[in-house]
Amino acid sequence: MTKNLRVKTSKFIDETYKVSFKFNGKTYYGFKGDTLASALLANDIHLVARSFKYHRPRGIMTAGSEEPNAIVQLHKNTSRTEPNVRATEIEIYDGLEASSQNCWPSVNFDIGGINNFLSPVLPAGFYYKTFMWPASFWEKYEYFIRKSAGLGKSPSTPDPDIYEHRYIHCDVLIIGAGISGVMAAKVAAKNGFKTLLIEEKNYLGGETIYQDSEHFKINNQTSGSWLDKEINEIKKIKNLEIKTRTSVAAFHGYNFLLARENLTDHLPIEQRNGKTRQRLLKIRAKKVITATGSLERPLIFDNNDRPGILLSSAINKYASLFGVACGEKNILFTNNDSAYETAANLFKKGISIEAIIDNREEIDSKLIKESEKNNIKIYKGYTIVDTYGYKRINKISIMQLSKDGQKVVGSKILIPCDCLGISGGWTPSVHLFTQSGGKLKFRDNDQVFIPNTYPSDQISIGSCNGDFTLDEILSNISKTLKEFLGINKTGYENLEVQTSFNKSKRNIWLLPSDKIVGKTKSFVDFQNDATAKDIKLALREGFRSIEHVKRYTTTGMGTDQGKLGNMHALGIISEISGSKMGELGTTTFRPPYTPLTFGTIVGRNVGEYFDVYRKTPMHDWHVKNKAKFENVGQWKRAWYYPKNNESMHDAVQRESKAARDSAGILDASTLGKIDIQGTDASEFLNRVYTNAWSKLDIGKCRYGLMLNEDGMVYDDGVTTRLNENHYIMTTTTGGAATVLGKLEDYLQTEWPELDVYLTSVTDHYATISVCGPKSKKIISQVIPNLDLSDDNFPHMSFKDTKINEIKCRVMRISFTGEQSYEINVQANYGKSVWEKCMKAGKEFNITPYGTETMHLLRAEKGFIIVGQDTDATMTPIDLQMNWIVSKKKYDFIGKRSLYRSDTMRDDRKQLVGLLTENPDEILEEGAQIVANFNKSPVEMLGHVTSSYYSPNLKKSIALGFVRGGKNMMGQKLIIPMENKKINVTVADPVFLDKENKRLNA
Amino acid sequence: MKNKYSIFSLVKNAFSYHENWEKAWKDPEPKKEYEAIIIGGGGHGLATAYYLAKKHNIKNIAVVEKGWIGGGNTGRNTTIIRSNYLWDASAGLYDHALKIWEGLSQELNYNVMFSQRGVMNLAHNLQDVRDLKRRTHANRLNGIDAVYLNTEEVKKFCPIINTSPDIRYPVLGGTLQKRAGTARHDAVAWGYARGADEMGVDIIQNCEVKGIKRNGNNLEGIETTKGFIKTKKVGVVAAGHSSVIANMAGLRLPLESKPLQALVSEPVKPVIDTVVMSNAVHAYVSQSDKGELVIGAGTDDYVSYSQKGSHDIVEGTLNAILELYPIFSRMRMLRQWGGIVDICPDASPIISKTSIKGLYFNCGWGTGGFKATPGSGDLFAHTIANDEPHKLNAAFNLNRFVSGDLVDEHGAAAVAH
Amino acid sequence: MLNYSNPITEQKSYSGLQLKEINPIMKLIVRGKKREFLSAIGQSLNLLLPNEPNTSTRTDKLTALWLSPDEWMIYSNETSNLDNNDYDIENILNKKISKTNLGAITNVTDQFVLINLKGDKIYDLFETGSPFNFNKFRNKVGSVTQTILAKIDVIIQNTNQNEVNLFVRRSFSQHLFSWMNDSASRL
Amino acid sequence: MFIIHCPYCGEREQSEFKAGGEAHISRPKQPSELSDDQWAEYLFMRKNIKGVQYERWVHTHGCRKWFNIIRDTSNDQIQAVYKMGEKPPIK
Repeated sequence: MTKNLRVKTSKFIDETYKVSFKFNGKTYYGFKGDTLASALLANDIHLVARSFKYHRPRGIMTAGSEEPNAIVQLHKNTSRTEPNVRATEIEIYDGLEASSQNCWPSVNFDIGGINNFLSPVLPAGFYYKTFMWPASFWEKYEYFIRKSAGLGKSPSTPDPDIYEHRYIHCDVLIIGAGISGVMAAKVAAKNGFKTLLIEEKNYLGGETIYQDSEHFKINNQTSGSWLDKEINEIKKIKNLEIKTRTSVAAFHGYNFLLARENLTDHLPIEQRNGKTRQRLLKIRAKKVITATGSLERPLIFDNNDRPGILLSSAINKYASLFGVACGEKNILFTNNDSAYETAANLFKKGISIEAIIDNREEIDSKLIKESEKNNIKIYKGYTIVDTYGYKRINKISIMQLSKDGQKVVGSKILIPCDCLGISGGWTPSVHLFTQSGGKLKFRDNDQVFIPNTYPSDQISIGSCNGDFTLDEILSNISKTLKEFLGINKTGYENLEVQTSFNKSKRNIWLLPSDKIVGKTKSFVDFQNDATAKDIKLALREGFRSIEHVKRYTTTGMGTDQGKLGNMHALGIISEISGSKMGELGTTTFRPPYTPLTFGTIVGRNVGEYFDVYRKTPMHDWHVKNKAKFENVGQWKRAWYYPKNNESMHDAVQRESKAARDSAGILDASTLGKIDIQGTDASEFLNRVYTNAWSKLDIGKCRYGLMLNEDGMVYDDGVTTRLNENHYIMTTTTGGAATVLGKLEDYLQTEWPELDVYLTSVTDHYATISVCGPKSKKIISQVIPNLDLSDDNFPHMSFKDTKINEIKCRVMRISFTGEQSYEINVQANYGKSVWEKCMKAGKEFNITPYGTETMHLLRAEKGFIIVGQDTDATMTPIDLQMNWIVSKKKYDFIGKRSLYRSDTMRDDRKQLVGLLTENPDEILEEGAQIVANFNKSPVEMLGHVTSSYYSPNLKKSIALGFVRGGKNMMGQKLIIPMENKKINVTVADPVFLDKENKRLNA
Repeated sequence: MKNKYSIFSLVKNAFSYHENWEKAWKDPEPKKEYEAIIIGGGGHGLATAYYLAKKHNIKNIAVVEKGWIGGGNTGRNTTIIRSNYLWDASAGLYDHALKIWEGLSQELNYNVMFSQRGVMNLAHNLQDVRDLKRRTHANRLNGIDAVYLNTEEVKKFCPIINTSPDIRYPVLGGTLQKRAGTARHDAVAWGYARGADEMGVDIIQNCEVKGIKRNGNNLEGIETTKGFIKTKKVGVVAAGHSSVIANMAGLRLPLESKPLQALVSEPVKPVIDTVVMSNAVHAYVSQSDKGELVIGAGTDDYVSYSQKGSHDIVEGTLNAILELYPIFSRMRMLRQWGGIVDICPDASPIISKTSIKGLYFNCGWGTGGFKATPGSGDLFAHTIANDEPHKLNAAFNLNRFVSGDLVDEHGAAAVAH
Repeated sequence: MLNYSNPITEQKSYSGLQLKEINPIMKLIVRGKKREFLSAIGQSLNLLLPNEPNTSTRTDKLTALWLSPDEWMIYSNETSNLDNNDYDIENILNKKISKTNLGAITNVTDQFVLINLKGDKIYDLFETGSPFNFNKFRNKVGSVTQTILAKIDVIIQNTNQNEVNLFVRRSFSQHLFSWMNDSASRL
Repeated sequence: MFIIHCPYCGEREQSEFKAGGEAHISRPKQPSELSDDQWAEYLFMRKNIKGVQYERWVHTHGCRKWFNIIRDTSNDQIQAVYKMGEKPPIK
């Protein structure tokens, strides 16, 4: 039977709403408003997890996102399972199921616990020093290491939840809605700034909202009730947007921040369907006010990690906010006054405190007096030297500190307890500030890093800026905000503040013990089991920088990213090495502040929306006619059109044959089209293509090759002269955007004197290419009034015409070697024209063909495809296209590079045709080509770039690159496959109709 | 002679509560003069010093490091090691490195955790298939253990990949190099440092180079924050900062230094037991021994030394990760960071002499230098010691940018037709 | 007669948001740098091209959007006839601008799809996928921006309080429309 | 993610832009007169400055105009923006 440790109704908990949940298979109850941690503590459960390395029993240690120990798996073996969830963050809901991780068979009895006994031989970095013999065994060792590492389990099925993004542009962003953040939000919003206030918890007011003590008053009200009124007021301000359950993950340069808004994680599973789970806020703020507060520090002593040991502030919060006592016999251990606030609150709630251990000798404040008045035994100048109890703390031993704090003296006193609260003072939460590029300074008197220089328009206020007491916070805030926001009044100028807090603190990073450090386990990083002696070992071995020590000992590398222990690691290094804290530097705090779900970062960019798809105007027709599609860049292109379960090979053979025997039709709309106008258009083309353009007649088309400035082939296509100063250029499908970008670049930056305008018209046109011996007949039916005679409309020319009153342009150009007509019509009429062609072509067996057949047909003609037959290492000379490189032109892009010593060499790889000895054998694209096997390694001469079985030639054909290939015509070469060698002969790359008779047939 | 690391030394030291371990490397002040100085205490620089001392009998060597050793790209990369490169020159270089990796832990007596869990490269479009097949054929003929896998074989080797044909960029196939894998990045730097230190190399940290002193074409020494140090040979292995050092010597390099980002998830129990890379949708992932998913993102397109990149790059990478591994949607990013990578126009490195006698550069590794660390150090040491490149790095000279004989490893440049 | 197949056939309606394509709308890209170019356009069309960035001008018949210092889009306010794509405005400008070498006129009627959005949730929708800061834009009728929405280039014009015209390249339009509907269904 | 002040469209997110490398490297007017070394200098060699760098950017997803930026590459702070053909506003 578990105990009920609820002490007092809290206004933050709805005790009328009982919530049932399961932990490690057993059902428990909590109340609406509880976190999993508070509900477990109310049921007297402390042991919730095992540590990473030693599998030591661990309990709940904090009440927030800094929790290192109490991490659990939610809903295991379901699609909504989630590993490594902090029990201190998750709000309970009906049906919540949580289980302990990293333990087997159970958290109570964990076989891995044996590591704790092996720990003497497992010091920091032990794995660098062993597992090396025998050499081949590392992977066997590693198998077990991997199995025992890791914490929770990855989901194994896709995520049923959905995520979303939202861009927010605001004037002022305030991070953190503690007392400072709430005040700042009110001031900013009331002064007309578009303001956004973000809070990671589900309530506003931070730690002050439950501060209910006569020691802390504002304008004669308790600080909590004063703040409550302020909160009610800001909720009504129109230009203030408040986001709770929202955690700022990253603070990037230029005030760009990412925050995760949690929308459904607190709801029962069945209420989540169809709702957005989390939203990633992408925030651009003109000004940022960081009010992220501070985290209480633990104290570092032997066995400071047992279940039942919590931060003192967490014990206070569990009592004051959740109405839960963490134990029945409590002890507090502190080096500053804040533990006495916990003591006062616990006392008020009737929770017993056995003793307070204070490592300071001389102390005096109203708070301390109150504890004394309440007859709490205070051990002044003492420290804890050890704790006892395996799965729950049951007693501590304390000793007196020497005057200098370096060692312990006197005799041990044992004190029984079931809960220990520790307080080592406070560390400002400067994570986001440093992420943004802010630089810190070290404040010696209380040993904290605080913001020093700001890299952008931002400010830190409250305890994240090192103002820890209410009076400090309130007196600084008004001044800071006036200056930062450029305003005259905040309305907070004359607050009356009453506080009782002695700022004295005795900071000892590693508390002395009666044992040598090597015999202790004083945890610095609780999750990763990094101890003070590990840090000492690292220093002993020559690791000096904090980054080295961190990496060698894994301190700060856990899921909590060292929020609790990093300062102590630094402090211990400083104490041991004798260097000053301020000079050691800090480790870099890397984003995100708290771990960020991948799904949230991705938002809706999954599945259908992973990447844009582009469709041609005839896309629906292709779908209806069962085309298979190929991804080409972002385009969906018809690949081939299988008929009645045809294989791809059969479909392509059929399509290819039809295109040469009668007629084929291709959707070529994806080719890039650029409208080029201006009085210097011809000159411009002269500069960007390798061949000459000035003399191209109006109405004619010409093929052009474009190089990069390094001389390598970049793109190709046909350009048509529409008018004296007007051309239309086509580019490859994949190259369209980059070609236009490159041309604009030259035009704007190198040749601004040219009068040329470029406009993309790719999407304006549907492009329908009809080819084959019957193409002329088909086009004459589709466009009856167009004179298609070869005299009027020869190859490489165009005509403007109309199809039923709709203007269009027909080009007679060919990528297949067949007579072809390419109709370019406004896109919204494209499907209709396509259907008209299909209808007219029916009697000629017009056959739609896709990209695969197009590739085959052009390969028969030896035409290259940029990107398939080229790979950015081929010059036009390598392609044996010398004919297209103008010798007369003074310059064009890439020309100079063709004349470098290595680009002029004769033994470069050149494009050739390849014929297999066995005409039925089809080469594999990508296969390598060799001449002989005598050398080792085998010298590779080149590779096969394109290969097909040609139904028209009834043999296999291929294109490829061969070193010195242009002089090897007829020579025999070998294609070495894994299990055979294929004999090939170097051939002319033009396999079919070298005389181009078919173009006019 | 340093104490040998082993399970026995661990047990022995346990009895003295690990209070008697000696320093892995000393912390010397610079001498007045060295026979050779290596600028840059990353993996490549430390390996260079190690092999200079070990194989070329140069003992009076210093490694000067601006920050702490291994703190640059060595400690920031995603630790992928493979040698399945297309061109002969690259395959030779990277496989040389891979062979050293295979015995490196024993050689250094430092467990670098080289784990040959295989590297798979995925194809997502027809051109990817051609390119990967081309590479696999070339690898096979170069004696590199790469094989081509069809979609089912990809799925079998890594079952968590979404190989559905209905996704936006379906997996059409892939290649696998089984000898490839990952290693522990810090250990590589520390292992080489310990080894070099043992042979008398001075590893000088927190020592920033401020100038290169030369008399005409002859090198005289380097100016540092710890004073002038005389030397006749300087090997620069400064990665992202190579151009900064080159500018000091009055040289210009064909480099641009750009942000490259990576991230890890929270640690989970083993879920992916290999390395999977995908160029077309740009994502690569493996799982560290600690259990974190290690995910590499791409580079930004601008020069930056800020060690920060843009969020769009990280977001784009995770988009791709969830496209291929939808089960990771609820996993969480624990940490992200950036490095500065020096990129050559042909995506291949430079291990070369320069126009200044005695000044050598090892740079331009771009996004993939970690895998080459031991080979790069070995070949650079050879180049420095002999004032001549080894045949394995001869192609990676600076002159290739003048003559046009580039080693273009961008892979397929464009998607066209 | 040719059939007309515009890409987006459905009109969609959500609480606070309606989306539909408007067609056929004649659209031209006009480009020029010279002062004579601007005055020739003004005289020919009785329309002043906006020279202030990110703005638009309009007459009864036509609207002009600023796209860059030497580039504007002119579109007709009324839909045109489906059976004919010979546009008077284009012919006039070809004569007055292209023929006289003052600048360039390019017909982009089907290059861009015009999607009209109405309702008070327009900007909530945009915020889910555009990095552009709409804070000022939404309060200034006539504002124009070229930016990214769902990784797609778009031109957006504030035509009225809670009404915008969005122009997107045709090949992207179905993807974008689907994306916008998915987003709208969650607002 | 920077905010870049496009000299034509005003302040926009970095995602609307593309970087184009070092500025003020003019394409040689007479490439054929250059030695291989000089051509390589133009083609490949870059200052790659750590510190204040002059560079080119283009507003790809906006007005498509190229312009120059002065940016400190050590911390990514943009110091000035100016149009193509203009003199840098700060030295």
